[in-house]
Amino acid sequence: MAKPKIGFYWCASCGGCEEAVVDLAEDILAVTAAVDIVFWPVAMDYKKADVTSLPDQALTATFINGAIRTSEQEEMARLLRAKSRYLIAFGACAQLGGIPALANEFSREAILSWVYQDAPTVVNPERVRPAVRTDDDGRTLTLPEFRNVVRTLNQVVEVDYYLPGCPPTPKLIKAAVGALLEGKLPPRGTVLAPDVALCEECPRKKTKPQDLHFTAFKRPHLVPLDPELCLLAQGLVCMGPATRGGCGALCPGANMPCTGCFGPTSRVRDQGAKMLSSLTSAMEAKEVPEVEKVLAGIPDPVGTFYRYGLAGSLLRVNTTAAAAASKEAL
Amino acid sequence: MPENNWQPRIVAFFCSWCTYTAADLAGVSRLKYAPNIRIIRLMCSGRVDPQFVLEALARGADGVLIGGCHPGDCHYAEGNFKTLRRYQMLRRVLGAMGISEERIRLEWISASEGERVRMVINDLVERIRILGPLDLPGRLAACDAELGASAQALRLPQYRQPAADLREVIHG
Amino acid sequence: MKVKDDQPLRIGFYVCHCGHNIAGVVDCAAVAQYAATLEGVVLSRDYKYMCSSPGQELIREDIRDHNLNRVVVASCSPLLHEHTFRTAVAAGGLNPFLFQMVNIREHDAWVHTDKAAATDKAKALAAAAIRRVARHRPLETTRAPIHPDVLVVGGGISGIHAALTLANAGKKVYLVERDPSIGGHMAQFDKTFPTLDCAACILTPKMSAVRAHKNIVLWTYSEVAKVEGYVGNYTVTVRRKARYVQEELCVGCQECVEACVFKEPKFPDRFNVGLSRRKPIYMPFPQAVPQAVVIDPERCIELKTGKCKKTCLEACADRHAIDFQQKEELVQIHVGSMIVATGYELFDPRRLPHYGYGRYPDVLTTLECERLISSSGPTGGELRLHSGQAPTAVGFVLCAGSRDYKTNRWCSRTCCMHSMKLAQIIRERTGAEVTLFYIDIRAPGKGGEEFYDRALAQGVKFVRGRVAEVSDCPLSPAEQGKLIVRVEDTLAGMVRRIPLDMVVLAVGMEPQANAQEVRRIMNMSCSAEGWFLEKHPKMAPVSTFTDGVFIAGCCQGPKDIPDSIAQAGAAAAEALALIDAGGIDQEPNTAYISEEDCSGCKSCVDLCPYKAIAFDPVKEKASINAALCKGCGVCVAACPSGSIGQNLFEDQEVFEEIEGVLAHA
Amino acid sequence: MKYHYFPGCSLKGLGRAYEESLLPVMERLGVELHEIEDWNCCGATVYMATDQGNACVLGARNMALAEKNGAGDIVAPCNACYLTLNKAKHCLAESSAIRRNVERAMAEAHLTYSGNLAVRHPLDVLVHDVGLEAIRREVVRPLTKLKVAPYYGCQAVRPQCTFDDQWNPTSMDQVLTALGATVVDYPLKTRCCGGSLTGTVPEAGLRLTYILLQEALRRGAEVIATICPLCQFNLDGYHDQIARRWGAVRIPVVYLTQLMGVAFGMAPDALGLKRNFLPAEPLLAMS
Repeated sequence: MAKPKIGFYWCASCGGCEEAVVDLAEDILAVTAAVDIVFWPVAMDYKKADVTSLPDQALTATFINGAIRTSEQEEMARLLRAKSRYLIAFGACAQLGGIPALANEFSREAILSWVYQDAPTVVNPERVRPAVRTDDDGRTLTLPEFRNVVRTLNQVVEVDYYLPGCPPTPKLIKAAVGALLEGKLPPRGTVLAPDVALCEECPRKKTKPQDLHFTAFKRPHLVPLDPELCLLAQGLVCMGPATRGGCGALCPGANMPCTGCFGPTSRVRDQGAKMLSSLTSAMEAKEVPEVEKVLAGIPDPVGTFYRYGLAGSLLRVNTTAAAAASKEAL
Repeated sequence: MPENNWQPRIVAFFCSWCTYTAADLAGVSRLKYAPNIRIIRLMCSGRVDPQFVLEALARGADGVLIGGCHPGDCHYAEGNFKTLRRYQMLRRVLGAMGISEERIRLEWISASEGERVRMVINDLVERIRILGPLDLPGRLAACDAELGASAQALRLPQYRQPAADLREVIHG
Repeated sequence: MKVKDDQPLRIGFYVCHCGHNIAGVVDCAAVAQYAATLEGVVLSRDYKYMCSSPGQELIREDIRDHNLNRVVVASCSPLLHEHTFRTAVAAGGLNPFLFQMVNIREHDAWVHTDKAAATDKAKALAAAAIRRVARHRPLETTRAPIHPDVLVVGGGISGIHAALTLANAGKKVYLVERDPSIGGHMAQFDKTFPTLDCAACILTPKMSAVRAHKNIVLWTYSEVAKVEGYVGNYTVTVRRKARYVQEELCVGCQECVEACVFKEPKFPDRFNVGLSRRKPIYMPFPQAVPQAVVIDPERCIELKTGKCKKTCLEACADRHAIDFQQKEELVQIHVGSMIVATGYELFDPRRLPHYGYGRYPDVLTTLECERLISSSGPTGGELRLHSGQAPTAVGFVLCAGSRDYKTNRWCSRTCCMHSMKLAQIIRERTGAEVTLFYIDIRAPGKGGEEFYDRALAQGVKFVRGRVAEVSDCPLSPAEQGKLIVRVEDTLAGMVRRIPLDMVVLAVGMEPQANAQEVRRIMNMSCSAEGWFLEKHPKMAPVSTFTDGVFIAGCCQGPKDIPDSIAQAGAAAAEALALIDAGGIDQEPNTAYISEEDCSGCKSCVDLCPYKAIAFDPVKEKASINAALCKGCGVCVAACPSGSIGQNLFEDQEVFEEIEGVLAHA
Repeated sequence: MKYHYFPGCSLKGLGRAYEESLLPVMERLGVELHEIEDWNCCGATVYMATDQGNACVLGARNMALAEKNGAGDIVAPCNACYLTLNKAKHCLAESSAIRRNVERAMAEAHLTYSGNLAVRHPLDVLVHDVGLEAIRREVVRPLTKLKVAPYYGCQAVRPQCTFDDQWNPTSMDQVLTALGATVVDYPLKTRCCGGSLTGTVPEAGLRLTYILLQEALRRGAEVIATICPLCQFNLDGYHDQIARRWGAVRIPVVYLTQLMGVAFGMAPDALGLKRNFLPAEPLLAMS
């Protein structure tokens, strides 16, 4: 019978997730042997028509990576949803919002005025801005709408499975595709990674003391790091305890603290709040001034605790940004 | 802010040993305070998970009040110190997310300070009334209006998935 | 929505009128109607008195008739009647923890005036409880065993009576007293009101009974340093200060005091409130128990410099009771419950400079006056001015420092009777003119008014007005060399200047200076003024919020001797009830770690003040010992991967409450 | 040590001697007093009692003027000014209505009141900032045989006292001992001097003044030291009327700063001692 058709698409993403698929190296041959890749615009010259022409549910599975920022990405997400039996959010951006979602700390207007006017390297005296429709002597050029906020895939369409990671590791991808082919898939909505925190598989696990008390927080680039000792014990903010395992602790293995790209375990609603709670509970300081002094070691709490998860967090967006957006919407 | 009949809604997490008892004492003493507060009882202020505060705000609360025993009085020795540290960091996250730090408040109120419960609640309701509604659900809905008809409701990650079958799927 | 054991959810919801308390402000019927519309509610009633037996009976029958699997009662504070309703739910055959209370009295009806808002709030709180109870799971209480021994802290009359009551019931009692002898303030009194019988006559028999009782371990000159553990299983560390005298060997002959190098007593005697002197080695007071001397390390030359002839050693040659090598020692004991009876302190009238205490030697406190008229006092019971003569006119200034927002707001209940007692004794013995300056004479209860009449009959004068000033600035020859009291006589309607020889300040009671420290050691809380806080002022005056710790006597608030003894007996009875019950039901709110979810990140291990969380290095997983866990929930909130749950306070249950509270308007 | 100096009307009129002795003494002790430029009357307790809202405007203006030219506490020697300025500060901190009223008034005067300057009494400055040691060093002619009764009056210590014990203040006693004088134990040191009663209900006001003078004499004091122009005037100005009613109680009443000036070796005329009704110089020249 015909090989199952699968598709890849990328929205607000850096292309790293596509890289991860290519990183399957020779294993990709096994994948191509088993399936027909009918839509992969970043790798080959596929056109939107190749998908619209397909009947609904024709694609067995589509892997969408990248968050949703523009109207075009929304449209493609809805299109691929209609055409696929399984829609899989591939990577941290699609699952949680990823690095692009950090933009949700700022209003749409603040972002546009910085990029097109205020940034030091920008010379734009006439304050020209990209427009959705531009008429250029008889031709009309259109651009997709730049949405108020960055959204996760499941804030736009129904998502069946999530492949976490920035990017997801080849091992995870292989396992997911394997499960897909064998039809042995867990219930819809599952995150295809172990539901236990990273510490379980971290090589430095044994060196973490049981009575760790933080007297200061340090930045990774300012401290000579001991390759064996647990990074938290060295005063770094390592998100390992609040992040799913499954990546084989690549970052701690490379002498860098985990930054939480695999997202929270299923029992946690807000990864940032949980890590913040665990970290500050183990601090030594008792009086407010001392506490403030120690917390100053984490200059950007949102960037640290919500590096990948801002769009999927409970607050989702800066309230003033949301207010500005709603004003415009009125 | 237009003085419509908007009433601020404040969620309070009170520790059972001190602040909840003080609130009971305020009741027994018939002290009057604004009805805008909804008290949730926990065994210690140390049980207040920052997620609870964010959840309350995300669900439409205009302010959150955490009540605990005075430092050194905690029935469990140090629960309130952990609360203090979490609170100081959480305030900074809220500030960065555009939520005024006056909307959430940590107060030490012992079992005998019924009067203080009244004073703190009235003061907080008055300050929130001046700040105006936070109304996160409303703001996010307005923000999502651009999605048109298919605007998704607030997506909550799913819970308690059966991990077992997942394990052999991944590790094969 | 399905319940865990996947029967359909069948919630019974009850709104209590509490007579008029709730129904007066909250529209109970409307709340019941609203609740009926919520998911899972199959029965919704409002009833006049839920906590009454018919109310509880109603729950029992409804569970049976409507086969409810959840119950929610909206009434008063769970701290008051949660236990009552859980028992009712259990009586209906349902697990008592499939139940949730809603506080719409103390937190709603009693504190709000706007009826509509109060009813709305009641609906919101009801919605929260109904969504929460859906998530509840059946739980079992565990019984902690109770160690039969009891610790009594404080050897005043309350401590003595409590210790004797427990010892007579066959329990082993440790009585720890800070001073070298038991007896407390009562030992310093000459007579006691209203019967005027001699304090020593009724106190010393009890003190010697304590000494002689085989079940009582008496540790004087000792303090409680540390308390660990929980109800039924306390480990107490007691610091025994060095007395430098072997209690068992000393028979109290006091020859060593005679032989001491200090020929004359030089140091202020605390028992006589500084009115007399004592030597470095001294007997606390004649009827002291234990009847043994004590050496004051700050005053004794041998202990300070090591260069003394030690004549006291020779005097005690045959018994060798004196031992300069004695050291302070820390002793650990195990008890199941503790009674705190640490008593009170007198208000220091120096805080009222306009009464001239400390400036004029003939301005005394009631306790100093008590010592002067006591036969064992510094003047052998003769009331003398500092000049040596007998006073002809004595004045008592009542409410000195009391009922005054600048110093102590409360009334100490005993100073009026105490002053009238002293006035009658002075009138009898010296015939001096006695005037009492009062705001209100408070002589309540048995024999109180009669005592006041006796004072009047004996010619004690009463002037109604708070004394403004005591000074020695005369304005007429009659006032020369006298203490002039300026007072507004409110009944006569004029300001009067009354010359007197002696002025006695009826000072009130205050919490002990170290009350905050003792409170922290015993894990209790204090009232705003600093008295130890009882669980409930009316219904549980001798128990505290900490199970197994009881309080008695003036440490809980000012009271007279009969009330102190009554409370001591009550505290002993409650301790006995605890011991004889053999165990105490522990609230099942302990935390637990799900092994498969735990990543072994150890973030929780050191957060627990009770060391209940252990880390297994082999399995590399953390686990919680339910016996040690107190249920504070700090680790649950801190677990970064959400792998620690807490019975009765699960994350899901609290999230439901948050949603419920905000779902409604 | 730089301070803003708010003299108040009395120190330019009835109590000129207080200023004439205060300035040289403070200068000798290295204390710089910069008089607030264009200061206005503080309204005293009378205005504060009748119309608190507007009375605070007077006080606020003075403090705003001081704030305009730099930091530093305000020294208000006259007890009434000291009390009224502090009361204005208190009202402005407590009541938003009064604050709005003052802000409107300040705007018209192109001034801003922030209330961050402390209003202090010279006695407080002498004891806590200058220090007894520095005072003792300046003494040239110690007042050894002079028996002085310290009299604080009421407004410096009531309704609240920030720099001393309210019931039994001792700061002036310490300064007098530093000057070498023997301080008489005087329990009436904070008793009312009659205040404005001497003008309105003389028999009551003068009775209070008589009690103070008579008790000081009885306790062997040769001179009464005071720190308030109204107290000085009441105690010094009515000797003949008191003598007619209750008998003469002739004891001179001087300012503490005048005694300090004498002890520092300054000429009595320069200290305004001539302005006393009951001459005090023979007493001071003698010691």
